[in-house]
Amino acid sequence: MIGLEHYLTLAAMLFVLSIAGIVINRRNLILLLMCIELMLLAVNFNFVAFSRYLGDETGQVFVFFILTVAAAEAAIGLAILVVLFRNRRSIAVQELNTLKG
Amino acid sequence: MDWKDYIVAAPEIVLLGLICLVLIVDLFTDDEHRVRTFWVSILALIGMLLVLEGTGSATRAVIFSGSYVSDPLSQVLKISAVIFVGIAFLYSRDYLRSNEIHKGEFYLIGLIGLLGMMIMMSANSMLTMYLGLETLALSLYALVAIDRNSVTSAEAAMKYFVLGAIASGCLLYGISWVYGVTGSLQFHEIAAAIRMDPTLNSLPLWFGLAFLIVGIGFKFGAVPFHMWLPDVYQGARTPVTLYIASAPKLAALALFLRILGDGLGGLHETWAGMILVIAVLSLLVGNFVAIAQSNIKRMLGYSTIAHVGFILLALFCGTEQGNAAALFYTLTYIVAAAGAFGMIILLSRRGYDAENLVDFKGLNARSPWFALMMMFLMFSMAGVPPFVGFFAKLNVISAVIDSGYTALAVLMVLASVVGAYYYLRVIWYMYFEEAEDKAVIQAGTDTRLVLSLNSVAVLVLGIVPGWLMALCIQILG
Amino acid sequence: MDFSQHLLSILIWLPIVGGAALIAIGDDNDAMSPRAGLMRIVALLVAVATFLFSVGLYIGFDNATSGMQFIEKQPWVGSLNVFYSLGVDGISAPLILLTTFITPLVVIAGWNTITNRPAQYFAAFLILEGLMVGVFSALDALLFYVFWEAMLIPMFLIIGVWGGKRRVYATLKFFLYTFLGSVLMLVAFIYLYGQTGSFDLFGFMAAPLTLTAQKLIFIAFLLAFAVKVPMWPVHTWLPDAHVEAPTGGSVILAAIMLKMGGYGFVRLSLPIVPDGSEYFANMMIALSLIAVVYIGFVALMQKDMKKLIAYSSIAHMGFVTLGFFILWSVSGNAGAGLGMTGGMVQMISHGLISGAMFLCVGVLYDRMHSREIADYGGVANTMPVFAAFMVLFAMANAGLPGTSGFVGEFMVIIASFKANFWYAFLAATTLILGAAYTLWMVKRVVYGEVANDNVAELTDLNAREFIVLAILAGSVLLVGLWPAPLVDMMNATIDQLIQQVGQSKL
Amino acid sequence: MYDYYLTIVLAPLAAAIIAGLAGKKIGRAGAHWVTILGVGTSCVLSLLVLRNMFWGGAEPENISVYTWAVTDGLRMEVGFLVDRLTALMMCVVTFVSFMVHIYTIGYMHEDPGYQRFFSYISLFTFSMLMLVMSNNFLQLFFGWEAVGLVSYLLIGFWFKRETAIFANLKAFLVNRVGDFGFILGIAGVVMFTGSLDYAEVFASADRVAGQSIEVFAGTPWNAMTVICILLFIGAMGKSAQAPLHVWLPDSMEGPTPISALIHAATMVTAGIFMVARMSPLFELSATALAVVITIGAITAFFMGLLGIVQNDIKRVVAYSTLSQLGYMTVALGASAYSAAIFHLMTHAFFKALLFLAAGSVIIAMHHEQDIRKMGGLRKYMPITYWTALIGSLALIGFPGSSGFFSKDLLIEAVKESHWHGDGAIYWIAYLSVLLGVFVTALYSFRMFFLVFHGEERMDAHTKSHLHESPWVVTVPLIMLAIPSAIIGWFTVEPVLFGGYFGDAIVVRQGPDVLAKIAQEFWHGSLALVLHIHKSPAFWLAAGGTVTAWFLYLKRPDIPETIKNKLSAVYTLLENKYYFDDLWIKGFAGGGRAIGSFLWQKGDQLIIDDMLVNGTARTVGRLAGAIRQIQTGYLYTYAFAMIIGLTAFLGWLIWLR
Repeated sequence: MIGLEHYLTLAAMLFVLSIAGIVINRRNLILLLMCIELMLLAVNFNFVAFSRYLGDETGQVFVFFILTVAAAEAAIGLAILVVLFRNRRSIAVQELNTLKG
Repeated sequence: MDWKDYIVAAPEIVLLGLICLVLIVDLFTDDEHRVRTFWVSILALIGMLLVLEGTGSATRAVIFSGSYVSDPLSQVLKISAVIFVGIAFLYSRDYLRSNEIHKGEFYLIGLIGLLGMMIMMSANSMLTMYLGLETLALSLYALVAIDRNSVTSAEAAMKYFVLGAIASGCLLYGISWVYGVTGSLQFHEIAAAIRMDPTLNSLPLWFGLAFLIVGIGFKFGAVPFHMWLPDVYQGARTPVTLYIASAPKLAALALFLRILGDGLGGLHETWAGMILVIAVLSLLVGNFVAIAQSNIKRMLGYSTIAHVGFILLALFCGTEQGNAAALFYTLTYIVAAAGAFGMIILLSRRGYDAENLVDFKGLNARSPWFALMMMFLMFSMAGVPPFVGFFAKLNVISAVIDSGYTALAVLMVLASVVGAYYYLRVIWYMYFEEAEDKAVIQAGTDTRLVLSLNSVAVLVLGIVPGWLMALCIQILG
Repeated sequence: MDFSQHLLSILIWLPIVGGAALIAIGDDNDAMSPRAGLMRIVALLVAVATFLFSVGLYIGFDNATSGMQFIEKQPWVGSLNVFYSLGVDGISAPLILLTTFITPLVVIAGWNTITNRPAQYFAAFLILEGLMVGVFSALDALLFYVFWEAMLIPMFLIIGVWGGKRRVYATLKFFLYTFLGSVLMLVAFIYLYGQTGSFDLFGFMAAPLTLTAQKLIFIAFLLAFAVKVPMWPVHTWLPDAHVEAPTGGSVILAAIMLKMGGYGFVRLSLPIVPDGSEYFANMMIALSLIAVVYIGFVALMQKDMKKLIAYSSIAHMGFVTLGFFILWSVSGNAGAGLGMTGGMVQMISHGLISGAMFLCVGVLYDRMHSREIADYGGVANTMPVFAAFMVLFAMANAGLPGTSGFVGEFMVIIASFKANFWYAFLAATTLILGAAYTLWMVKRVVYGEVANDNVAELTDLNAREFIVLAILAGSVLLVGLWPAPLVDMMNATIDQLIQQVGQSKL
Repeated sequence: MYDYYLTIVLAPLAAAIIAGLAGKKIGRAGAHWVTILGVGTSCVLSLLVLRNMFWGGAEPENISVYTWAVTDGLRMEVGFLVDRLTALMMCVVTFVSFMVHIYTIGYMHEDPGYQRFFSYISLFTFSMLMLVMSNNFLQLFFGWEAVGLVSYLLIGFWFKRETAIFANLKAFLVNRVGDFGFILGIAGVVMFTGSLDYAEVFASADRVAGQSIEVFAGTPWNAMTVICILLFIGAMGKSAQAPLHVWLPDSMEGPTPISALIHAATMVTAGIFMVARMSPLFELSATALAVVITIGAITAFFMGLLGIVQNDIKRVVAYSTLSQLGYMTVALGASAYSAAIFHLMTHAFFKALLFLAAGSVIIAMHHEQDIRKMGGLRKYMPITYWTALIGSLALIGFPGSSGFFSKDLLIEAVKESHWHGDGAIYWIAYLSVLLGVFVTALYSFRMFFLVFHGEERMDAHTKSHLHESPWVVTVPLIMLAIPSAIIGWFTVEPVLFGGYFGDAIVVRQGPDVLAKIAQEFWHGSLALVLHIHKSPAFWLAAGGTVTAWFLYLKRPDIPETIKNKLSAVYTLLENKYYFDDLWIKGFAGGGRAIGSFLWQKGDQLIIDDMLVNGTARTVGRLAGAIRQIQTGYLYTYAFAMIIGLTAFLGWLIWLR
């Protein structure tokens, strides 16, 4: 029987995975955006699992909001990405270090 | 759920309407009359002040089935937020115009950000808080990138966006755990749940708490979640930096007070430790690294981190006195910061940002008055009496000592001595050095006036700080 | 209206407002312009007016009472229970008089030697004056601290803007050194506030404190005051600051700012933490004696006149702290009180003498733009009148009886003999060392054949310089020949203070 | 009398101020008239006071002028104590000063600093009077230092001369070494008596003598001994007792009138006066008196020897002054205070006379001071010659001269004073004063013969201008010659044996030697002169004179051979026993070395460079280091956040 803890573990794994992706990936910014999406999904997993477990819908409502916001976030992220690419013809993470120190 | 609720929530609703108005006005104005958008936005902000004044009530009103609260705290925070956004707009106009990035979007997004802040300030549930937070965050990302042709802006925006996303992800993850453990999203219900069942106060909840603190720490820019802050301050165009440096700090304060205060106040001894660590780290890292900076925007970024350290130390006490001290500190710090960035804007002109320390050399010869003003601001930030920054630090230190952490207080004052050095360096450049750039200062009378008022304020507030302190204590008492 | 109700406020705010006015009007960076001239006149008028008011203070002062006089008390910061409360007693009143007396002289001394932004220069000094009076008259710890710190700002600018070559290093060193010293005092104040619920100094004095707390508070105070005095080994900011500061800056620094430290010891350390002070008394005495002997030797070898005088200031201030802290080692008549009085008189007298010495160096510097002893020689040939003043002040600096320099040292030596023969022995070495370094400098600068062409072209004092030096010379001799009026001002307060310090707080 | 005293003190002061501040306006004549008037006035008034004391039998007066300051139960006042001791000193001071003022008109008439000079010497008269008339230690110290100041100014009067300004600095500093002890002594007095007033201090002297002080822990010393020795150190400075004598010979750099007034007649005797004044204290400490007598004896004999090898006319006189001061000190040590004061008085006259005569010679020789370049001046300047002769005779104690009475009885007193025991101290003291007589005669007449007799060794130019000095110079010579010759006759009896000083001087220690002498063989001045052949001193003096005559007139070649034979001794004397080297190379040089060490190593290296700037540097480095963390790479930033997060989690788990 699959219980709450399994869901939570899965969510945790997803979360860690996404963070790992952000930290390890040095090539492509797009990947970062995807990792972020993944992170939000992990959170959604949690919410749904908890709301099911608690038998209370607010958690699921929250998930809807998160999805919406995620969309907006992605939009803005991509917009910034475009601006960045226009200016420097590259979206490599490791070239993104003019500001430092 | 009756119509009165809408009156309580009027500020946000009205602001939304005004934003649409500004949007339309901007839509029908061409570039050379762009200033209309500016004036409309200013009018909108004035309108907001009136609305806030009208709807403000001394009592605490919780509406929308407990997800929205209006109390003196939110009232004060909102009013100040509106004022600071207005100041930011006033400083920015000439700069934007002369740098050909005078777009309506600046004011528009700025107002949307304000909306986000106001929602955060009135949030009474995790959900509302999250929505406000994202509204603010997303508009800030956009603002940073507003100059399409600037490499650094784009880079700053990207970094800000990615890290911000991670932060809000963590926050959400934390929220989900709190929700899971306490079974609620509303702050007072969470608090109640913890009060009812002390067994909740255990690892699962703490697990969520840690993630929450990551999110909050990021919003404040506390070490080690601060890395975005210097880059964004430096990379964004100065008006944007000014905007980011001012009002959002109040939102962050609200975030802290609402979640960790109203919601998880019961876990004080648990989160206090974590807050203490990041606060002390911010204090040290901010002050030390600022010394090594040559770009004044970046330097002020690090100094912000140091100040955040002070604010967090006040909040760390978890006492009313501490919270009041934090509020006072934040308000007065923003006054000084706004003035400082305003000064940078003042010295900048077409195609030239006066963002390096050396640009301040010999300011006393170019304009004794503004050199004096800048000196006020710097001494205030350094916490030298009789400027208000001193009383801000005084409150925090006395709160810390009252909570019995005298050694911590000693550390704080020593750190501020180190900090004094880089503020003094600005004064040294202004007064003791010959000017390298001798251009006359070109700025509108209104900007000069506001800037002077802003700077004199830190002196006046320093000489009569009593009323503001009393206010802070009263609204958090 | 009746001034005496607000006399202290007038003494504080008149110069500050005057200075603010000067800044507000501002000056067209041209020392010769009529506007700059107007500035000078205004500055002088304000300074003199302040002095005249302070004369009122002297007249109205009642030597008989040991308590505070000319008291003013208004609530200031309600939520912290801070009061704007002022008052003077026999310890602070003479120092206030010294302040208001020296400032006009400084204004005159800087009359047309300052060519770069005169209005700001004079404004800085006026504001500084007001703040210093504030420090001496504040009866509320926080008010005291505000004045104490604010004082750094004008001095920071004075050294930095109108100073010499290494002015930036010197002024940063000065600011950070003193800032570091005083922030810990703030912590101590807040701690005491936590204990007593207000910043009232008398509340602090009445508060019972454990020995540990007293020790810690004493150390916090010590850092603040020892840096200001300055005591060995935290004295190294002083020579640099003095050397780089403009003449006026050096004068104020030596004449008044150093006194803040001594004043702090008497007003705060001794009465608030008597047992802590007693615990550290021997250390303080040791440091004072090191200052007298060690610094005396160091001063001997200085090649720069201002540095030499700066070091001699440190040595002389050693007598002040010695006089204060032998309190516990002596008993009976002509003991503690004599030492305390000696210390106070020494502060006043050092204010006059060191100020005069720096003005003398300033006179030479304005003419030759050099402070190096080696660049001079035989000045007496071309500047006889100046030479006369220089020798007089040098003798005063060497503690010759009949000059004010003698009074304090005499009292302190006598008192310290009672404490311990060797205290007096080491203290008395100043008779030899002080004479050695001062007169050796005089020998090399004033006497001898004309050393070089620059010296040959020197012109003697002009009327302005003469007036300033003459006034100082007069006061130095007056205090030296008849210190009674000064001493009588202090007696009552000092007796009461000693008796208060005598009662343990444990 | 109060007004008298005030006038006596203030007249010279007023004169000095006028001549000093208004010197330009009143001109040279104005300057010397006003000062002479001032000093003249106080001279006359002093004589009146003395007459009242002497014949009028006026009682001593103790008057307070004003209160300097009162604090913590210690009254510090300015006041006069005028008793017979004071009165005598006042007369000596004002009279000699008066003479010197007149003399100066002639001696300094070409000098540009004319007014300044008069102002200084009047100021000196004022300070000296403050010293002798004081009724308390504070004012005593004031006068003490004030005369030191004026002496400093006057030695350096010709401030262009490197030697002069070196000498005055040296003089001041060496005196300060003495004052160092002196002020400690005063502090001791206050500690044990709680007062600065003579009367009160003397009143409680016995009580003090009972107490003890532990200068070195565990070794209690008699308080009175400590106090007296400390005070005596002050006297050693002022009265140039070995080893603090080094400043006096150099002080001859000052103009000759000064050497006469300050460095022979008055200031240098302040120490003697002070000890006599403090006799009620010194009498209570045998140890202190033993120290006094020993120091005095050493000075008296060895400084005399140095006089023999000097060739500068003024330095010869200077060393004789040192030696005579030694005599006085010995008398003090033998608690024959009256004898000391009596010798002080006669010495003031004849030594001032000798100096002024020397000055007169120097004028004639166009400021040539080397006696080897003089000779045969007798026929050119008769008045100077005769007065100088009188002075020299008085100095060597020629029967009947003032010096005879004072010195002969002084030696007698030393001989009779056995209370220090008959051990080393006694013999050191007695022999040195006795042999000193021979030495004195030798160097005095060596100088006298070399200057006034024998072949004329000066160059032709000087020779052609040789002539007697003007009257302003010669009159003072004569005026001083008279007392030098005769004053002994009628003052010796009252001063030494008539108990003239009354309570001013107290002798308690053992039998009063002078009283003893008085009853045993005092039969009046004449008798003393007639029985001279009994006194060894006389024969020694005669011997010295003859030796001088033989060596420097009869066989001038012998001194050379002696010099070569005893070259070791000679160099020792030439270098004044290497005392100058001790002070200049030893103490002054050592002090400078310590100073530069402490400054460069202590202040600059350790405190400033290591601690202060070191901290600043460290902060800077730290800033640079931490700065490196901000690499600019997104993943570093993210990583930092994760580190923080994991740290939190780890801490929480540990917390559980």
